Amino acid sequence: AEKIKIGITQNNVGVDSYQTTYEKAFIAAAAKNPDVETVVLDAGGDVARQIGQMQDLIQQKVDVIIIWPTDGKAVVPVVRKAHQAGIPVVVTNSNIAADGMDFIAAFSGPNNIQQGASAAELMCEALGNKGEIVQISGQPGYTTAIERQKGFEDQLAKSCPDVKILETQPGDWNREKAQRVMEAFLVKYNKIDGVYSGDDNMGVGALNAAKAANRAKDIKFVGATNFAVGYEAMERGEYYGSIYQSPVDDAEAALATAIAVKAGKQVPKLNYFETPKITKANMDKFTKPVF
Amino acid sequence: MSDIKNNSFVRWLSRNPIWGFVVIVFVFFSFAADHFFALQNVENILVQASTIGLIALGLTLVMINGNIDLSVGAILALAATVTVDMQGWETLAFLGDWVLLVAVLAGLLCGTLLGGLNGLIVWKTGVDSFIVTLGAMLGIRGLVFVYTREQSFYASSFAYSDFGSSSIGPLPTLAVLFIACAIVIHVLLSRTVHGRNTYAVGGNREAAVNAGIRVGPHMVVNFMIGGFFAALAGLALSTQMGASTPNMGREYELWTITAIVLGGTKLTGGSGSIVGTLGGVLAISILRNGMNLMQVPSFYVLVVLGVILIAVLALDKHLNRRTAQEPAL
Amino acid sequence: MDKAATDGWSVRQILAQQGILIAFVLAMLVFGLFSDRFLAFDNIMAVLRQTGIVGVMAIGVTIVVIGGNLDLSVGSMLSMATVLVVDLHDRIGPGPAILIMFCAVLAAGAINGVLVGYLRLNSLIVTLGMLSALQGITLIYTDGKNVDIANQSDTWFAIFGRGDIAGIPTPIVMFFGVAVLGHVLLTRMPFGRKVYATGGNPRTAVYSGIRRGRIVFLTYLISAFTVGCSALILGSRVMGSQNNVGQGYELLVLSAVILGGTSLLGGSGNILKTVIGVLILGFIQNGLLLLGFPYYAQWLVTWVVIILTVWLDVASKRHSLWSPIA
Amino acid sequence: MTGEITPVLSVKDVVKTFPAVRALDGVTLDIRRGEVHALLGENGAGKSTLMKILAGMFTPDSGSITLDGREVAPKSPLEAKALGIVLIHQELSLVEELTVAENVFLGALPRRSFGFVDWNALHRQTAEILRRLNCDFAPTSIVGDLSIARKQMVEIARALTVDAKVVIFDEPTASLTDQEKLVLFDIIADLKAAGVGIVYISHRMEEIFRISDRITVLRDGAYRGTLDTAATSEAEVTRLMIGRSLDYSRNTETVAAGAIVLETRGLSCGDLFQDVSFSVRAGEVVGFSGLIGAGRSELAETLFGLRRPTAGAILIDGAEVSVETPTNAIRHGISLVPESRKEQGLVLGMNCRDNITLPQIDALRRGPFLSPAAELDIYDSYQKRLSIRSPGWRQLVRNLSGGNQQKIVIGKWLAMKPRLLIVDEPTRGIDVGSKAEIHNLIRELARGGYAVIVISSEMPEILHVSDRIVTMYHGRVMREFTAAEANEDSLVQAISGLN
Ligand SMILES: Nc1ncnc2c1ncn2[C@@H]1O[C@H](COP(=O)(O)OP(=O)(O)OP(=O)(O)O)[C@@H](O)[C@H]1O
Ligand SMILES: Nc1ncnc2c1ncn2[C@@H]1O[C@H](COP(=O)(O)OP(=O)(O)OP(=O)(O)O)[C@@H](O)[C@H]1O
Ligand SMILES: [Mg+2]
Ligand SMILES: [Mg+2]
Repeated sequence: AEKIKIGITQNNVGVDSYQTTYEKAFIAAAAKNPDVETVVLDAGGDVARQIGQMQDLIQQKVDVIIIWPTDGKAVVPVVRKAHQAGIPVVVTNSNIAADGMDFIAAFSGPNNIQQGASAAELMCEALGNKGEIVQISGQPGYTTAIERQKGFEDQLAKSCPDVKILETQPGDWNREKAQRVMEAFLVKYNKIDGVYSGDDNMGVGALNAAKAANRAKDIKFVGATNFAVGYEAMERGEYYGSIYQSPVDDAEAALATAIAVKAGKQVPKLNYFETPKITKANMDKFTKPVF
Repeated sequence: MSDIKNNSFVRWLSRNPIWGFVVIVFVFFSFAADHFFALQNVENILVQASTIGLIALGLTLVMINGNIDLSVGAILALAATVTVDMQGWETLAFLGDWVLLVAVLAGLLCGTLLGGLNGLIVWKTGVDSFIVTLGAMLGIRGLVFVYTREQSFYASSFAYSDFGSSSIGPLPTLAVLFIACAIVIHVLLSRTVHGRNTYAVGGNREAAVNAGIRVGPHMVVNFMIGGFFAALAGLALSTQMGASTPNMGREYELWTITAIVLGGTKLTGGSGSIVGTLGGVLAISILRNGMNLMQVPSFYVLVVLGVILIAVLALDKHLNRRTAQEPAL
Repeated sequence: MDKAATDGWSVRQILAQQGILIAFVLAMLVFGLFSDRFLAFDNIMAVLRQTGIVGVMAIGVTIVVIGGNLDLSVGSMLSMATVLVVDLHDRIGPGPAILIMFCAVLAAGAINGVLVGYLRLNSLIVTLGMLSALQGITLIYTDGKNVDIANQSDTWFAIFGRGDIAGIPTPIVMFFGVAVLGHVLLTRMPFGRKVYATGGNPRTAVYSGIRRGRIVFLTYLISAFTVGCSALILGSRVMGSQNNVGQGYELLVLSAVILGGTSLLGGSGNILKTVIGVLILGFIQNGLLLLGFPYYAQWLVTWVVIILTVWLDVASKRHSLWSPIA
Repeated sequence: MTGEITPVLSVKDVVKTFPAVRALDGVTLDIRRGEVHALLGENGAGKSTLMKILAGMFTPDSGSITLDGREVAPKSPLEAKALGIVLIHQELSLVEELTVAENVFLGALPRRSFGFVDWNALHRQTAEILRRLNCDFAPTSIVGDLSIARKQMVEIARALTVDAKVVIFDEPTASLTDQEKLVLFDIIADLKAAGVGIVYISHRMEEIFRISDRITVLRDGAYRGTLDTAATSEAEVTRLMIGRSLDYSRNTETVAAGAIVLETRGLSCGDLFQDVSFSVRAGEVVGFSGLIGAGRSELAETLFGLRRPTAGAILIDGAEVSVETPTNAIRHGISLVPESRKEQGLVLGMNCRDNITLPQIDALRRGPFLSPAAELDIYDSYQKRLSIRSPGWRQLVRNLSGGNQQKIVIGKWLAMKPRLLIVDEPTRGIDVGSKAEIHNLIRELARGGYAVIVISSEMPEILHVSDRIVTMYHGRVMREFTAAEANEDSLVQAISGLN
C-alpha cells in the first residue's frame, strides 16, 4: 500500500503528563504501522502558533491532519483552509466549535461534558446527596476546563440539588496553585464536605492542603482524568473517586480514525472513547495510570 | 566603485548584524528542511511574523523612548475580542456590512486608549513603565476575561477570516499590511520631529527636558502608538483565526521584546531602528518555521531556540567587538 | 542619635521614604476590615508559607537587579530544580538529591554568570534564552512526565515545605533567613557595596578596581542558589512536580522586586523592601481569594494595587504626588 | 551711568532649599543688556541652582524674577526658552546617540509639513553656527563620538540658535582648550554687542577679569556683593568669596629625588600614543602637558590597566610588570583620578562616603563585615581636607554641586595612599580656594614620598605643581622640562609640535 503521511499538531506537550503520554502512544502506534509516516508538532498552548503549524502542514501537503485544538473556536478558519486544500482533518481530544464541524472529517476523543457529569454523580454518591463543596477548575479560557465545569455543575443541580457549590476558583491545571487555592478555602469555610477538581493533579494539591490543615478526613475528593497520584491516594482511601481517561486509548483512537478517513471508510463524525468512573470499589479493574 | 559599495554594505551589516543571521538561517533551512524554500512558505513566514512584527513596530518606539510596555499581549487580546464580538451585536445590525469597519475602529481605539492610559500613568505618577505595564498586563487580561466570561468569540461571517487568508497580488494581505506599517514607522522614526525626539527622550531624558521637549505628552503618544499596533496585531491575528480567545497573546510581550533587542534596540532607550526590529522578528519567525518543517521534537525546540538566542547575541558582540585600544570594561 | 542630627537627616525624612511599608500596612488593614479571617493567625501563617517560594527567589533576583542585570530564567530554573530534586528523591534519597539539584542550578546560574558577567552579553536575552533552554532540558529529562515522591509520609524531605523549625514553618524560616543573609551581604559586606557600584555605574566600578565580571557572575550564582532553596520548598510542599511548575514565576518574582522599589536600571534597591513587595503580592492574592472575588476581578484589583503601591513609594521619595515631568 | 540702566533681568530675594540644604538664601542680582555678568562663588555656593531657577528647571521657594520689567516665573525649560533665557549647562546635557545638528536644535528642530524634519534647514543652520564657533566637526557627526571639548562646543552652539535676551554660561570653559576658549570669548563679545545680557560662571579668575563687566559673588547661598570688574582685583574678589587670599606662586621647591617608582619604555597603544618613555621618582610631581587628543588620558588609562599596550614595557620599582586590570594596578600602588567624574569617577546614586571608600572597600573590614567607623573616618578626614560641602555623608553624590563631586573623586583616590598617583584634569570645575588646597595636597603627597603624575590642560596649574613637565603632541612625547626651565611660551611651543 502507499504510505500515508499524517500531520498532527498537539495542544501543549509537556504541560502535563497526559499530553506527553498521548504523544508517546501516538508515535508508538504509528511506528507499528509500516504504511504510516507522521509529522508531529506541538503548539505549546498558543493558538497563533497552532495556526502557523496548520499552515506549515498544509504547505507540506500531508494526507491527513490531526489537530488537538488549543482553542475550539479559533482554529476553525484554518481547519476550513485545510478542508479547502483537500486535506481531511481529524480533531482529537477536545472538539472544535459547532461552526467548524462541517470542515472536519471526524472527531475522536473523550466527552468532557459527560466526564463532568459523571464526576457530579460521584460527588452526589460520596456525600449522600447533601453537603457543601468547593470546585477547583482548570485554566480559564480552555475548552476542556469549561466543558468539565459545565458538565459538573449542570449534572450536580440535576442529580443532587442539595449539594451546594460554595465557590469555584481556577487552579490552572497546577498542583501548587490548587493547593494555594484550597488553603484559602479552608481558612474561609469552616465546613467543606467535598472538593471537585478539574483533574486529579489539582485534586491531589487540594488533598495536600486539607491534610496539612488536618481536615482531610472530613472532606470527599472527586477529580477527573485519573493520574497516578490520584490512583494511589484512592488506594489509601484519601481520595473518593475520579474519571478514568487513558491517553493511550485517546491517541490510538485518533490515529485509527485518521487512517480510516484517509482510506475513505465511512466514519461517524463523533467518536467518543470510554471514560468510566473510578473509585476505590472498582479500581482493581483499571491499571494504574502511567502519568 | 564596487569596493565602496562593499564597504558600506559591510558597515550596514555591522550595524544590523541580525540581518546576517537572518540570511544564515534562511540558507541553512533551505538546505536542511524540505518545503522550506518555497514561495508559499515564505508567505507563511511573513504571515506568521506579522503578529509579533506589528506589535514590535509600536513597541520599538516605546523602547527607544526609554520605556517598555508589557501589556501589549493583553491589549492584543482585548482589541481582538472587542472587534470580533461587536460584529455580532444586535444593536449594530442596522449598519449592515459597515459594522465591520465600526468594529475594527473600536478595537483599534481600545488599544490606543489603553496604551494612552499606560502612558498617562507613567507620565503623571513617575512610576517606572515596567511596573505600570506589568500591572496593566494582569489587569487588562482580567478585563478580557471579565468581558468574555472566559469564552472564545467567533466571527459571525467567514468574510472576516477570509481577509486573513486573502492576498494582494502574490503577497498575503497581512504580510503587505505588516510591511506597509513597517515603512510608515520607519519614516516616522527617522524623518519626523516626533521620531527624532523619541531618540532624544530615550537617550537622555534630562537633556530632552532641559531642551524644552514636552517629554510627558511625547511618551504618551508613543504609548498610544504602541497600543494601536498591539491592537492591530490582535486584529490581524483574529482575522487568521476568525475568532478571538481570551488567552491569545500570552507571553508575546517577552518574545516581542526579544525580537526588538535582537534587532539592536537598547533596553535603556535612545537607540534602535525598525530595520533591526524587522530582522529580529524575521529571525525568530524563520527559526520557528524552519524547526517545524524539520520536525525538531518540541522539547528540543525550546533548547535550540534558547541556545540560538544566546549565540546570536554572542555573534553580534563578536562582530562589534571593540579594539584592544578601548578601555577594558 | 546626634550623628544623624549633625548629618542633617531627621527621623521624619527617613520615615517619609517608607511609602511601600505604609502601603503594606494600609493594604493589610483594608483586607482585615473586610474579611474577618484575613488577619487570623492560621491564614497569615498559610500565606507566609506560600510566599516563601517567591520570596526566597526574589531575594536572589533583587541582588542580580541591583547589579544592573535581569534574571528571567528563574522560572524555568525552578521547574528544573524541583523536578530534579523530586525525581531523584526516590532514586537516591533526599540528601544526595538535594546535593545534585544544587549542583545543577548553580551550573545553570554559572552559565548565566559567564555569559552576562564575563562575556558581557545582554542579560535580558541571555536569561530569556536560558528560560527556554532550561524548560526544554527539564522536559527532555522527565520525558514530559510529572514526577512524584512515592512515599510521602516518612521522608525528612517533608520538612522544607510542610514542617517547621522551632515551631515556625520552614518556608518562613528560609524566606526570612535568606532575606537577612541577603541584607547583611548587601549592606554589611564589601561584596554588597561592589554590587551596588557595579549596577550604579559599571564604568566607575571598573575604574575603581572592582572586577565587574566576577561580581555579576556571583550575583547570578546567588540567584541560582535561591532558586534551589525555593525548589526545596516547592517540591516538598507539593511532593511532586510538573514540568512547568515554575512557569510565570519569573514575572511574579520580578514584580515583587520592583514593587520593593528596586530600579531595573541597577544600583539601587533594598532587600527588606523586596520582602515587603513579596508580602504585598502574597497577601493581595490571598485577601482577594478570601473575599471571594471572581478570579479575573482579582487581576484587575492587583493592577490597581501594584500601581498605587509603587506610586506611593516614589511619591514619598520625591515628596510630591505628581511627577515633575512636564 | 550705572544707576540708570534698566536691567533686562533681575532676581530678588530668591530662596531655594533642598532636603537638608539651603542652597540659596535670599539672592539678589540684576543683569543688564549687553553686559557680561560674572557669577562667582565656592563650590556649592548656589550658582548653578540660581541659574537653573532662571532656566525653569527649579522653582524657587520665594523671591521674584523680573524680565524686561515684567515679573516671570518660568516653570519649565520650555517656558524659559520662550521668554528668551538660554542656559548652557555645567554638566553636559546632550543626547549622545543623536547628531550634532539634532543636539544643537534639540527641542526646536526645524519642521516641514506633516511634522517632517527639515534636514536641509537644520544642517545649513547648524553648519553656519559651527563655522562661527570655528568647529572642525560636521553637523552630521554623532555626538557620542566627540571628545569632551567638542561636546562642550555643541552645548555652546545652542546659545546661538535662538534670539535670546539672556544667555547663561555655567562653567563653559571647564573642558575647553585655549583655542576654543578664544572662540567662545569672541562669541560672547558678539552676543554682548547685540545687546544680550550674559551671565558667566567660572572658577578661572583670568577669564573673569578678561571678559566680564561686573562680578557678583555668592557665598553659602547668600549674596555677598556686586563689583565693577574694572574697579576690583583678584585678591578682593577672592577674599569676598572665601574669606582669605591665596598664593599663586610657581613651584620652586627642589626635588628630593627618590628612587624611580614608575618607568615606561617605548610604550605604545595602537594609534593613540607611540613610543612613550619617561620615569617618575618618589617625591616628584611630573606634569603632562598637551593639547586635547595628545593621548595623555589614554596613556594614564594604560598605566592603570584599562588598556593593553601594543608595545613597550611598564616598570615599577625597576621590575617589568604587566598591569592588566585596574585591580592589578591598584595592587601595584597606582591610583587614577579619571578625566570624567560623572562617567568614570562616581556612582552618582551612591552616597558620599560609599563613593570615597569604594576602591579600598575590601580593606575596610572587621572580620567579614564592613566597619562603618573606618569608612566614616576616611570620609570625615577627606571631607575636611578638601572642604567638601555636603550636608552629610548620606547625601547622594548626584545632589552635590559639580565642584564638590570632583572633590569626592579626588578624595577617593587620595584615600588609597597610592605610591603613584595619576590625576587627569584634577581641578576641573573646582573653585579657587579648593584648587589651591588640592595643589598643596599634591605637593604635600610628593614631599611624603609619593610619585605623582598630573595631567592638566591648564598651563598655570602644570607650572604651579610640577617638578618636571613632559609635553606630548599627537601621541608622542616631545620634550621634558624641569620646573625651572619651563615657562608658558616654551610649553605652548612643545605641545603644538613646534620643537
Ligand atoms: N537636587 C539637589 N538636591 C539636594 N541638594 C542639591 C541639589 N542640587 C544642588 N544641591 C545643593 O545645593 C548647593 C548649591 O549647589 P550648586 O550646584 O548651585 O553649586 P554651585 O555654586 O554651582 O557649585 P559648583 O561651583 O561646584 O558648580 C550644594 O550644596 C548642593 O549640594
Ligand atoms: N583628531 C581627532 N579626531 C577625533 N577625535 C579625536 C581626535 N583627537 C583626539 N580625539 C578624541 O578626543 C578624546 C580626547 O583625547 P585625549 O583624551 O587623548 O586627549 P588628552 O591628551 O588626554 O587631552 P585632555 O586630557 O586635555 O582631554 C579621545 O577620546 C580621542 O579619541
Ligand atoms: Mg555649578
Ligand atoms: Mg584627556
